[in-house]
Amino acid sequence: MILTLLLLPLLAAVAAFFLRPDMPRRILLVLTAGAHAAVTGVTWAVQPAPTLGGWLRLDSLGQLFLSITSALFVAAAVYSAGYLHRERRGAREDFEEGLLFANAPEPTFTTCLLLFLAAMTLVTVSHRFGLLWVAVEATTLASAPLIYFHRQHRSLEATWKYLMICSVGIALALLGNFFLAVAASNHGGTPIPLVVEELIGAAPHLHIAWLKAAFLLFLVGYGTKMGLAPLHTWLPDAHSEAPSVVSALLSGALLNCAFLGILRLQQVCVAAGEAAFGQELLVGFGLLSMAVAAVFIIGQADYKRMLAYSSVEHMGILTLGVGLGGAATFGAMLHAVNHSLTKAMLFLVAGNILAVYRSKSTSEVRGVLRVLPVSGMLWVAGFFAITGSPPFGPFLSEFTILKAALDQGRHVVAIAYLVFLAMIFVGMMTIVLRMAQGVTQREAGGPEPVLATIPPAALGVLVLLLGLYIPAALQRVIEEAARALG
Amino acid sequence: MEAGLTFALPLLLAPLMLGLINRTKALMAGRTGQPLLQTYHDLFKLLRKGAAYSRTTTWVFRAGPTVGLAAVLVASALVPLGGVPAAFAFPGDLILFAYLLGLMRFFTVLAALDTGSSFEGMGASREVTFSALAEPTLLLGFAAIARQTGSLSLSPMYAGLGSDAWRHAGPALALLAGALLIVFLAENARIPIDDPTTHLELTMIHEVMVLDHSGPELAFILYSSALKLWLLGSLLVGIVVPVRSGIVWIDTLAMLAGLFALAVVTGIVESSMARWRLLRVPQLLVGASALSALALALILR
Amino acid sequence: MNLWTDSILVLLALASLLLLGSSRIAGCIRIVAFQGLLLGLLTLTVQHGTPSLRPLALATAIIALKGVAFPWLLARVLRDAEVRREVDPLVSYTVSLLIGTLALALSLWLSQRLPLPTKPVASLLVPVALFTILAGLFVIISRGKALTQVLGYLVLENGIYVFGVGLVQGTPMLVELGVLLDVFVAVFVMGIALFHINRAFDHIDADRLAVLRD
Amino acid sequence: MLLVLLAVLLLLASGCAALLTQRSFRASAGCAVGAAVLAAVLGVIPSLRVLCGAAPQSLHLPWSVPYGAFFVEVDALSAFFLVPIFILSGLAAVYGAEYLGSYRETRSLGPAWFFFNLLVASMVLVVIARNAVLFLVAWEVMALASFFLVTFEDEKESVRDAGWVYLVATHLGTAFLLVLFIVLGSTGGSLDFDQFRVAPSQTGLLFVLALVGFGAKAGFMPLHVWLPEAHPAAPSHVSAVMSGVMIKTGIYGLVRMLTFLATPAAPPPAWWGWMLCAVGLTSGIFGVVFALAQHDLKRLLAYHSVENIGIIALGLGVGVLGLSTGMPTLAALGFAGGLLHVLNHALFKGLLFLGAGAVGHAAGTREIDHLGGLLQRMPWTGLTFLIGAVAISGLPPLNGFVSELLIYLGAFHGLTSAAAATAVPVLCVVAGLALIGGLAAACFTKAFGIVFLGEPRSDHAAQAHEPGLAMRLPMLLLAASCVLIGLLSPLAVGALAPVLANVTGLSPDVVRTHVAQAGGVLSFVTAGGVGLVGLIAALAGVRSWLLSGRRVTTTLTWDCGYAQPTTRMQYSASSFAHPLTELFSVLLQTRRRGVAPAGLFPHAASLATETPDVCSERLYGPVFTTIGRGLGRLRWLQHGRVHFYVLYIALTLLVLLIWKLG
Repeated sequence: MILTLLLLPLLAAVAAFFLRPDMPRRILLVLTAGAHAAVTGVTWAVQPAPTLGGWLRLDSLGQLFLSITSALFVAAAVYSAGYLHRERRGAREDFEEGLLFANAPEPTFTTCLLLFLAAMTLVTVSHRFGLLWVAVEATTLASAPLIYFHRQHRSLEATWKYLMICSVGIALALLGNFFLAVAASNHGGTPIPLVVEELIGAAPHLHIAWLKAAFLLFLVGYGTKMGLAPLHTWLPDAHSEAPSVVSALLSGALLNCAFLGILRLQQVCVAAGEAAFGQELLVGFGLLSMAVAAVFIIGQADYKRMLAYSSVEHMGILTLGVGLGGAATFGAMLHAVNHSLTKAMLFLVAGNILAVYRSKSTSEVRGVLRVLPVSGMLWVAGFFAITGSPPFGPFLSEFTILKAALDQGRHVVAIAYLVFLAMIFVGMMTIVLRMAQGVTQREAGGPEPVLATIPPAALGVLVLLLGLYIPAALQRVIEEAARALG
Repeated sequence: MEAGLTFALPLLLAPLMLGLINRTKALMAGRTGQPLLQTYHDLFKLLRKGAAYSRTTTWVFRAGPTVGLAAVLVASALVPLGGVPAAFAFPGDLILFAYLLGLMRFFTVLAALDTGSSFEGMGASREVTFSALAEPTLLLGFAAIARQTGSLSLSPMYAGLGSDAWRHAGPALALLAGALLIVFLAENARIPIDDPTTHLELTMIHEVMVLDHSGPELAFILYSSALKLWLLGSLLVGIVVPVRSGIVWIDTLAMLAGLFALAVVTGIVESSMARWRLLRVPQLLVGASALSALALALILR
Repeated sequence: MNLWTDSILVLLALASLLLLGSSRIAGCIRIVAFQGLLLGLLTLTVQHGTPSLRPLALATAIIALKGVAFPWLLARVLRDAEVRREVDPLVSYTVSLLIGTLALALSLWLSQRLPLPTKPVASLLVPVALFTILAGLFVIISRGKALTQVLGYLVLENGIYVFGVGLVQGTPMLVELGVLLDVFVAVFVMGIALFHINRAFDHIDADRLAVLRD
Repeated sequence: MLLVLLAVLLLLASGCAALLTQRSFRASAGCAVGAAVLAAVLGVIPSLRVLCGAAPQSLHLPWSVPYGAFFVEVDALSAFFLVPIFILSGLAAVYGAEYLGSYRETRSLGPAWFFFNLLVASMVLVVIARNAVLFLVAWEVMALASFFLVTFEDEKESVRDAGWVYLVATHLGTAFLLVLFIVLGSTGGSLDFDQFRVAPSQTGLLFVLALVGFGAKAGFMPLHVWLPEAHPAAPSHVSAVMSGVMIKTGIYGLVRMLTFLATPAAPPPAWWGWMLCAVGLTSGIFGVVFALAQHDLKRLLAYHSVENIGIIALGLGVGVLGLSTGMPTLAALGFAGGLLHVLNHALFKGLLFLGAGAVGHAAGTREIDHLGGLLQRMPWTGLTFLIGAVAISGLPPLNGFVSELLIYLGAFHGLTSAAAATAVPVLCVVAGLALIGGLAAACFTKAFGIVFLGEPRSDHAAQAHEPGLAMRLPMLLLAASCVLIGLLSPLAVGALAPVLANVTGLSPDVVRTHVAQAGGVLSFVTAGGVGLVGLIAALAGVRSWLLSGRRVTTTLTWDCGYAQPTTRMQYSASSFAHPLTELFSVLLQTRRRGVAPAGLFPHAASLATETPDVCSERLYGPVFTTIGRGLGRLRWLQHGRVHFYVLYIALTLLVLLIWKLG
């Protein structure tokens, strides 16, 4: 079943590359997404068997992230079907520099999209560290052309930075893998295979100093990809310049996958009795990321960048939660779900706004609620959700993390956490509400396209429901995942 | 019996105090002056007259004097005459008393504003200003007496202010009397805060507010201000005259003597000093509340 | 064998130092190619025991990629974008060399801090690997041209490789090939990006790509 | 219990229905208002039954969110807050049906109704919730719903700014509540209210957290800054609900926390009482002084909300002092006064806001200095506004006086029978209440006198007209209830007995005896009130008998010999309040702009004054700007040079390696 999950998007990618007419390709895209989601849904019912000698298996942690990815991809696929349909062919004027530019050929876009899905699926299911690394690097390479879909200067610059910074980071992660291998070399005996379960089983025999070093490299390497401050620098550029649907996937799915890389090693550290080592680092990076996000969100001039920085903030919250451990880990895993859904929704809505206003500047967009009633409503709702206001999902997860921090007596951490959350709330509120409310010259341009409003609306409904009720199955999976992380 | 007495006496004798004051001023000025009962005469004359109303005014203007008189009448049922208890006495009646005067003021001011005349507006504005400052003084004074006598009702409070109270807390009571004297002068629109004799100068406070009233309503206003004078006066005299013999007629006579003396004093004050600049009046009132606060401090100690 | 290994390692370190000091981009490309070659040889020399087919295949693959393919690709990009040398680098070459020596010291210290559980094939292995990594990072940081940055990335990769090849035995073929493939695609994509940059901006100065900020 | 929940469901459902039927003004307004009224009826019945002594009912259902449980209960305290919530929001909805009609052309009103019913439902949930998560969810939903109602006219810049301030204030307040509840629940291990266990070492911290967190909602000085912005911005029926009952949920929270933190077994330290008294005095005096300086009728009323919240805080402070010194009389009277004032303020402030809305609706402006003479044009609105004004000034025989009297009694009691240490704060309470009362009277003579009396100062005011029945009826009902509670005060206080037992933790019969004493006093007051009314009637009769058959002429106002009096010559609100605002000019920092008349024959002269809130001007504004500037200095971190980005990575790596392995 795992192989199905992997091969489905791969084959579809190949097909999409050679499929010339547009309409079938878009249908193929949506169908693949649907099928992938369906198979993922089946895995909730029946636990899939490990394959490739335990290299590929689906534990609850992987299942959580896989489900997030798959769900987001469905929304993204439906959205991009409409999006590609609306995108004008041929050269057109870039609204910031006024230069002419064209889009990348659509088959390439669709292919890369599907490859991206395949790579992310591989990340979630691979328990062999080397394979995990290959998969993460693959996500980078598959997503780079997506960012450069609009072939204009800024997106090219963003792509370059994305490639350069992430490659360096991932290279360090590779070094980390080698360190891990040294740590597992088992004092001259037969080396322990670098599979999560094997390592956990043989944890006492690991070489601690090298394990720690490996963790540091994983943290820096995958942390770069994940967007932890101060390694987050590529993130705002890529998210702001990529097409909104790609930004949604990057922020909602890719960052989680990178986080998974760190979590896998954290599992091993926990088994080796070195949980504290990683945790204090994670807390530090979490708070730092929130602080940096706060600095750049307040007075941000570009609303897509604002969303990107908010992703930095929420990655910080995730790491903070895992770093605190205990109940906070549960909160962090729950928050991963909430954040992905909410942020994807916000990026898709941002795409709708961008399509009408043709400007990413927060000062030029006014009165969205009047011009785009549905998108405007979703925009405001998404803002309240992402800043952790009830009755939306993120409130519960952030509340859980705060409670854990206070119950553990980490008062400084808790206060810093609250202060940053408050600063970010004020910063985002100032921007989002100014955009949503007020009056503008442009008149309401008829009904909004269905394919552009249904996916974000669906995500929004999910977020709302998660704020009011957490299904038992999800609860169970999250609890197991949290238990795996100690 | 005595309850009825304390209620009936002001109704009968209050206008007499105004007469006394005027007479004193006249004598001080070397004139013969109007007869003592002039106020009664004015009242009856006004009650027999018709009335003239401004087109601007509404029922609020007509209601003002009525409500004012009603309020002060109810208030007069709460005030003891020194040791002689009031018609009604219950814990907290002092607050009801203060707020009844407030109600009277509220409607007088509204009636004044109803005319739309800028004179009356000016008077109203000054009235609310000064009374807002006088109110804390009055209540702090009450608080001091309450603390001294351990009671929350005017009648027992004043019954407790015998000569021994003076022996224990003489200085405090003296300060209090001073504060209440200022309140008395301010609330009754006497010099040095206000000048009741002239109606037209823009410097006036109380008198200018009733410019447009006429006939029976003016009578109501005149009568209620006389009653107010009596009531506040008896609160002041009740402190100064510590006669608590327990024999009703002795106490009553002592109080009456005190009240008339107060009237004479007021007359002397009015004819011997000039009205203060309006800007200094607030200072005087705040000073008064400082006095009563000081008195309280002495008693609390 | 050990002598060979040591000498190769020394050559690798020297190559990195040379890279820090050289301004002509074509020269840099050649140095990186040379490093790739050395890397291939290293994979052979570190194998103790019977020479099997696997390291041979790996060595050929490495040499083919790092020694031939990448340099050729980058050379082409270089030809398209008429740039010869690295004008005004952010850090002058003498300072670069100084920092290089510091990096060498640092990597020696680090290798002291990290005692290997098993005796390595060559004592120089860890410090040289770390030094090459640091050198690569430094090139990325201190050179203005995007092309040079790609070179730096390659050197970084090489350093990591030295480490892997030297210390990690029994890595499954699949993983190694996957790694190689990824690196290949990475450089390939970078090459394409460079090509586009050159066409869009008429320059490949990474430090002039600074529109996106805040 | 079930009835209350039914009411909540009804409100939510009707809200959604209103949203769905927003195409038609009638349909959406119809179902929203109908549901609000029906819910009010449904909800008031059980609340009253609990207040009359029925046993409190509770419901505990599992709820699948972390630490959550659907645990609700209607006890006396909740019921006491439920009554005004239901009544006022029901009436406000009826009023809104006509009030919002003027917007039907320009926009769809579905959202307005949706959020209104959502607001009511969430307020009910806040009051009955017994689980922290449920409470917080309801609390934030309440904040969001009211935010959207405040920004109803978001095309106005001022309204958007008001919404901004409101949202920031309420959100920051909630942050404190999060900590408060988590700390409360940490010992007991559950976030259900009945599981809260307080470690003695924490009570002080918890009290401060509650004071700040709930004070931000209630509008304690200096956390009140959102009030004078948000209330004028919102539509009037919303301002009535917000000012009447929503800010009271803050008081409810504070009192509810006191039931956990302060029990006769573990009496609160005296400084809590001092603190509450201090807060009350500041809020009361600042509030009324700023109200005096306002020109906008609704802004003036908003500042009076601050003042009345201050009075409530004074009552609570006296009560807490009573608990801490073990003087049940003091506690009973203080809490009784404070809580009764909650109810009274809900009634008369709701009434006044509705009246202000009617005025703005009819005259097209809320600028007091542009109004005047409205009593002749809108007699009903005028009468009800006058009743509200008398009530809020705390004058007998209306309800405002009753609650203030109770607080006074408590204070005087403490004064006569307590040690000097306790006597000092209650003394401040007495003096403060007196000053507040005087100033409030001044402010409302200004408000009513300038708006409704005299001659119209503008054409708008001259063309004003009485609103329709849907707007008049709620005002009349509220006015009637003000009079009734004033005259039937003993009954009202009797109903407080279970609430007081609930709050003070004293034994019910102790409470009952004190309530009985208070009732005795109040029966005298009632007698006085009835006597007063009777006397007024009698005197009115006498007056008309005297005037009958006599000559009654109507003329111009006596104008001191001016040839042509114009309405511009009337005393304006600003000049009326000027002596007092001069006295407090240090506090007010009023800005003056204008041209003074000059020369022998002065021509045009002008004067414009504005009194911005001193806290937001001097305290919050600077703080926010400083933070913003400070953060702006850090933005160079993201300068766009990829080299340095890689440098960040390298440095992070080296620092970590050296730190962790060195």
